[in-house]
Formats: sequence, C-alpha cells, structure tokens
Amino acid sequence: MNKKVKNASVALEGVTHNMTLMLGGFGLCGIPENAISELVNKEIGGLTCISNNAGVDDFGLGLLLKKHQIKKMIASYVGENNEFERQMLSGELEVDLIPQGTLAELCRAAQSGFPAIFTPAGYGTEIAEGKEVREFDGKMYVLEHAFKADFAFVKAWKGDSAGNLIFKGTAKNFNFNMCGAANITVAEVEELVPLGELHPNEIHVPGIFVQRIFQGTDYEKRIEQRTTRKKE
Amino acid sequence: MNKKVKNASVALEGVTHNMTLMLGGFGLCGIPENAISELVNKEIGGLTCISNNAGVDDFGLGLLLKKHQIKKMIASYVGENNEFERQMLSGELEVDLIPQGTLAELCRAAQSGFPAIFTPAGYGTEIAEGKEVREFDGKMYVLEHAFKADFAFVKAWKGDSAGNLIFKGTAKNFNFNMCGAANITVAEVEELVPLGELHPNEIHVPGIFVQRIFQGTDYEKRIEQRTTRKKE
Amino acid sequence: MLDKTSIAKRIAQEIKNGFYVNLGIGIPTLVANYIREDIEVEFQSENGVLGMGPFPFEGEEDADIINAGKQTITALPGASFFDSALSFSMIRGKHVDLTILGAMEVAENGDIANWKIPGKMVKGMGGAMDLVASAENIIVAMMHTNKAGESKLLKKCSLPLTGVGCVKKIVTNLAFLEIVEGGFKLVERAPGVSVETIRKATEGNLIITGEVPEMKI
Amino acid sequence: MLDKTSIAKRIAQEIKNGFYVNLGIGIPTLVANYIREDIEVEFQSENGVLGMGPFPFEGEEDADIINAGKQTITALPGASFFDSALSFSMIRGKHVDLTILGAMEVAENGDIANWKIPGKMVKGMGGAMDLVASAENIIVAMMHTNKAGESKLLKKCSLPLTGVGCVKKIVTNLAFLEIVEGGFKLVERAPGVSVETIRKATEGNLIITGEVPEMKI
Repeated sequence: MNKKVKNASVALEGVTHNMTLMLGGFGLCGIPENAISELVNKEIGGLTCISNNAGVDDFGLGLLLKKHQIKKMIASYVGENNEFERQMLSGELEVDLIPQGTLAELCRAAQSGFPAIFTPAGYGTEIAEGKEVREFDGKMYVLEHAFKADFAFVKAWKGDSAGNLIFKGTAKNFNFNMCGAANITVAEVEELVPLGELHPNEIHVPGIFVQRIFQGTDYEKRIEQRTTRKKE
Repeated sequence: MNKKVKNASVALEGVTHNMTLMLGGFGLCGIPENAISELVNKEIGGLTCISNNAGVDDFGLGLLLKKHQIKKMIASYVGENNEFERQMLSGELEVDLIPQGTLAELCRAAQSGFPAIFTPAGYGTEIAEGKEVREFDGKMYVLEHAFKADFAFVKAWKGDSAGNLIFKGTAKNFNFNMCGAANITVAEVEELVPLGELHPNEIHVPGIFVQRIFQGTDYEKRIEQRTTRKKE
Repeated sequence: MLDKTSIAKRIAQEIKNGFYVNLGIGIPTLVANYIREDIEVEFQSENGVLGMGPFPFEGEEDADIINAGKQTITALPGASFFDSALSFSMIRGKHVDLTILGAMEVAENGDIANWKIPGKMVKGMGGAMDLVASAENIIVAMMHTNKAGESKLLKKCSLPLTGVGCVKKIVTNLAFLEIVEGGFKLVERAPGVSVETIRKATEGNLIITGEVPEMKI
Repeated sequence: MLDKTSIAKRIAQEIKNGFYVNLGIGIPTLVANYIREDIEVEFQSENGVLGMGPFPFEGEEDADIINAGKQTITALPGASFFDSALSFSMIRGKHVDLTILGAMEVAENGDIANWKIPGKMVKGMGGAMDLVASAENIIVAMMHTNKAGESKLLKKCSLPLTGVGCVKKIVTNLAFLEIVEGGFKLVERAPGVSVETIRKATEGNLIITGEVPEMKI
C-alpha cells in the first residue's frame, strides 16, 4: 500500500479554505513543520485548527496566526503566543479552550468511531455550561462530542510507505491520537525508511490510519524552554 | 519503583474467593500461564473471569473450568471449549457474552477512568436488551459500563522492575488494555530485564499501570491451530 | 452452482486496490488466495495484526503470531501488531474498507444472524457484532440454503441477530445479490443456475430487473 | 514565613514511597529537588513522559524530550514515552498518586481557580482541569495572599473555576492547611507566623483545633 507522496505541496492537495484541521504536537515538540509552512505558502485561510497549543509568535501555528489564516482555534493552552492573545481579545479569532485530556480523547474518539465520551474534566466549570452532565457511581461527568476534521497533520520520527509511524520521545503526544481522526491523515517524517525496516512490534501507528506520507525537510525543531544543568 | 516479586505465588497474594479477575490473551496466545496455574494450585473458587476466550479443555482457563473455580465468565468467544459449553448449558456456569470490541474498550475505560462508552456494536440485538441506546448523527449506539475488577493478570514478552512491558506479535491483544484496568495488575513476563534496558520509545505499557511483576517459568505457549505451508 | 472456492473467487473480484480487508472464518478466509495480482490489499485480523501474510513454513510457526481464527500466520513487510482496543478502533472508526463474513441467515433488510442458535450452539459473537455494526461495506459469503434445504435469505431472521440493516452484498453458491430497498436484488446467477432455481431458494423478496447475467469466475 | 523553596520543601514531606507524582508549573516544579533520598518516586508529565529526570547537561538538550512546561528534560532508567490519551488515562484512571499545582484562588469547599482572569489573562487550562477532576490527592502550592494583599483562601472563588471540591491540602507561605467539612483546617504554622496572622490572611472559614504546631522544614 504505497502512500508516499513527493513533498508537502502534494501532501496538501485538497486542503481548501474554511476546512477544519488537526495538527499534532505539544508546544513546539513534534509539530508538523513542513505542513504548516505549506499552509502558509498556499495561503489557505478561514481555518479551524485543533491543536493543543498555538505555537509561538514566529513559529508553529504562530506563522498561520500572523497571516490571519486561522478563523477558530480549538486548544487547551495558548499562553506562549502574544499575537494569539491580541487576536482573541480583539475578537478577530474565535477560541474554544478545552481541557487537554478531553482534547486528546476527542481525537481518539474520532479515530476510533466513538461519537462522544463522558469525562469528569471541567464538571462544575464554565467548560461544562450548556453540556449534558451525568452521574455515574456518585461522580459527575460531562458529555463531550468527538471531533470532526477534514485533515490531520502529524509529524513522526520514522515512517514507511505503508504509513506506519514511530515517534521519538515526547513528540508522540497528540500526533498519535490524531492519526485517523480526520478524513485524511497526512504524516510527515524525519526519515522515510524502506518497507519492512520498522519492526512490527515497535510500530506506534499502524499504516491504516495514515493516507499520505512524505519525508519532510529542513526541520528546525525549535526548543521553547532550553533548560540545562552544568556538568559537575 | 521496584515491583518485582519472586514468583506467581507471591504475585497472587490477596486473591481470594469470589473475586473478579481480568485475564489477558486471545485464544491461547499471550495468556498468563503462570497466574492461571497458580489459581489452580491455590484452589481459589467462585471467580468471575473477564477474558476474551475461555481456553481449551485442558489448557488456559479450561484448567479453572475443569475444577469448577469459575462462577461467571465474561467473554466474546468461547467456541473452543467443550467443558465450557457443557457447564453453560447445564446452568453450572453463568456466562455473559459481549462483543469483542466492547470487551476491549470496557477494559480500556476502566484503565482510563471512563465510566461508560457509547458503542454501535450490538445495537438491535439481544446484547442491547435492557440497555440505554442513543442516536448520534443518525446512528444508534448502546451505552456500556466500564468493567470493575479486583485483579488483572497479563502476560508480556519482556518487562522490567518498574513494571514497563513490551509484547511480541499478536500477544499484545487484551494484555495491553487490561493493564491498570483492575485494582491490582500482575504482569508475568518471559524475560525480566534490568531497568533501563527497555528503550522508552519502545515500551508498550508504562510501569504505572502495573503493580507486581515476575518472570514466569515453563511457558508452554501452546498453538491452537497449527497451520503451515510447505517450502517449495 | 458454485463451490466454496468459487464463492471466494467471486468475492475477490469485489476487492479494490488499496483496500484494507477483514476476513471472517470459513469461506471468507479463502478469499485471500484469489486477489488480483495487480492490486495492493492488506488484511487486518481483529486479534491485532495488519498486513497478515500466508501460513508460515513448516517449523517456523510462532505461537505469538496468530490470526483471529487462532491459526499460525506470518506478517508481511510493513505489517504491524497492536492491542485489541486499537484493532477495533480500526473497525469501528471505518478504517477497514471491507468486511467479509459468513452468516446463518440474512434478511431482506440487511439484518444478519451468525452467532447463536438458542439451546444448541452458543460460541459467542467474537468480533462479528463490532464488524457488522461499523463496516460500511459488508459482503456475506454463505450457502444459499441450509442443510435441510431451507432458504437462508429470509424476510426476517429467525435466529438472534448479530446486526441490523448492515449487509450490502451476498455471494452464495447460487447467486450474487445486493440488498436494496425492498429486498434482495439478483445481480448475477452462478454458472448454470436459473433465475427460477434462485427464486425457489430465496424466501425473502427477490428483486429481478431485466436480464440477469451469469457470473464470470 | 516561607519562601517558594521552603513551600516546596514542606510539600515534599507529603510524598510517600512509591508515589507517582504530577507536578505543575512554578513552585510545584521545585518539589522534585527535595524528595527524601530513601524513597522512590516517579514523576509524570502530562505531555507524555513517566520517569522524568533532571535537566540535561548543557549541549545535550533534545527538542523531542520536554516536560509539560516545555522545558528540556531527561528520562531516567525505566522511563517511558506515550501519547496524550494514554497520559490522561494515567491521570483520569487514578494511577497518578499525587498532583501538586498552583492556584489563584481556593475556596473552603475545595473549589480551585487557576486558569483564567476574565478580560485579562486567558492562557487556557492545559491539563489542569483533567488533573483536578480526577486526582484524589491534590496539594496546592501558592502564596496565602495576592499581590494586593487579598486572601487567596476564600469562602467562594471569584474567578472561573478549574474544578469543584477537589483540593485536599494547601501549603502557602504562611501555613499548611487541609480542606475539611466547614472550611480550612489550620494544620501547621510557617516558622514565626502567628495564628492571628494566618487568620487575618484567610477570608474563608479557618478551623483551629487546639495548639497549632510550627512546621518543620
């Protein structure tokens, strides 16, 4: 099953204005850098983006925000981006903040064919306003509905032409849960390896969840908070 | 975090009559052979067992059935076990058959703190009788409640003292989903390796889901249907 | 009239390039042998493998690598192993393109019964209920009548259901049929089988529009 | 009166052998430095790592290995990486034993507010709502009063809530308190701080039973 495409430009075929996109990554860790660049190049606007964070001012989803390509942002934490805050407070940008665990699980629900979940997160807060709540075994839960998205853009460490993916470190994060959670999942990888090189025990995402795959270029992999200690 | 115990006997401390147990494996693939033997040795009875299958007459859960240690079986497919059928038809054994995907997901729900799920499986069949059903986007779903179990017994290929596990081949099956789905999860492994030997990218089950771990002995790993082809 | 092998061959023609396919036990398993060589297909088995290959060579069986029928199998390059929840995510999430399974009864509205004969046979539904509840493309492979000669294509199933309104296509020893509004649409006759024979063997409403071609196997 | 380091040290005393602990950003992060050497503790970070170690040596930072505060970290032997859904399975499923986080306000019934100041600050709740909704053991680390000198231990939170009735213990610069039926139970005073000082700084109901000992740091 050959899902390999040449580059980000081909991988983004069919992405049009006003679509809903999922984008993997936590902070700047594991973000689909090539897909984001290509969305900027193609000047696709009016987007609804589902992503845990919104990048920083000059990287990640911040690049799309700067060009006003995002109409609505669905995220759990957006604290690292001043332009984001400005657009939100001025009303240019719609924002739907939801708990991080709910965000992850609503991706998984979409991936797994579940229409909705009952989660305790946000019960009794403004997040639950207007939502159905329900008691199970004496504890209250909020009913949250699975995401629906047109494209999911994920980034992995290694992949093969069948769409199988392996992540490195904490870059697994939402990239795993978004595979197969949209109509079309596009994976970009640091290294596209020959079929059969990834051991079937070690594959994180089976290829069935991925429709297109390409080897990305020029990964910056920017570090948001460089914290170190000195050797003694 | 040292969770290593000496053997199956120690690992089963606290297992008493009439408990609800989860047991991993699909058919005879990846079943916790040592834990099952020890349940037979300890003659613990009145058990409710949650397991995809019920073993064969003389292996796997069939060993517990033969000794009438199982009061109730929750499974998806029990076709390989004649003694099972006899006990069920004679009324000696309570049986709750549920769809395989529901079985897996109700383990995951218990592992993940979800009280219930909406699944399409079984809608319109006797499985859904007496259960709440609900429409989402024009499709009907059945509300199923997460399992509650006292112990989960799983079997992995490799593990370490922190409880981290790696599976081999299709032996991952329900073993993965049952980890952390009961009050206490006991993992038996073919090989207990030194801490740090399992690569953090390759660990299937993070140790937090496992309370006790031991290296099993005398694995038979019986093959249920030996199918082969000849070399040409 | 088709034998089991020919039923499998006819079903194989329905498989398109790029399909992920889940095969049930029995006739469906045979389908894997007759896939056109110029298309790429991957087989998923719900116990946790994608990219299932043929049986292993003698002496190379691995107890840890089986299919849902508990048979020893192999994994092709690009295969992956996974847990049961993720396996049913593939199925429930509609990532598997085609499900082929056997049946004891199919009703003209697409209902299917294949897991239980009350008082007689209670093996369990395994993954069948998840498969039929979620798959958008289900082909049933079965004999047109049971051993007593009674039709298995019914107005209404008499056995406990596995799923409701889910079957789309049926290939039997006598015919290829599609479930449409109002009943079983006869699409093709098995070689040498008359429309009249099929009509007699079908209890449910049989819909015939124009000339019914003979299958090409 | 405690400084931030001392607050972290006092909280560290609450961590028991074998605990899996999730640390929030700010003072909670400091707690990792003061764990007793004779106990085993593992730190979970909700972005997908268990067995978090110290910051990497200079030059050994890896952009793919960070904590929830987006800081570069290391992984200890026995560590594992995982996806966000499984990470919150650990949290929601009550596998994490202790959650330590900061707060802007805590109410006497255990309500907590720490994610939003309407019209001023809207960074989002991140994983905090999942953590407080699920953890059975939550310790809040914060200053007793805000910069304007107003109490952060209230009868009722004025800011949008993060979770309801979930906080169990609070360590501030002035005191160690537990949430009990009826209000904040004063368990320990910070060194040199009088009960009267604590009473004045606490808007919510302060419960004092007998002599209140001074903390040992």
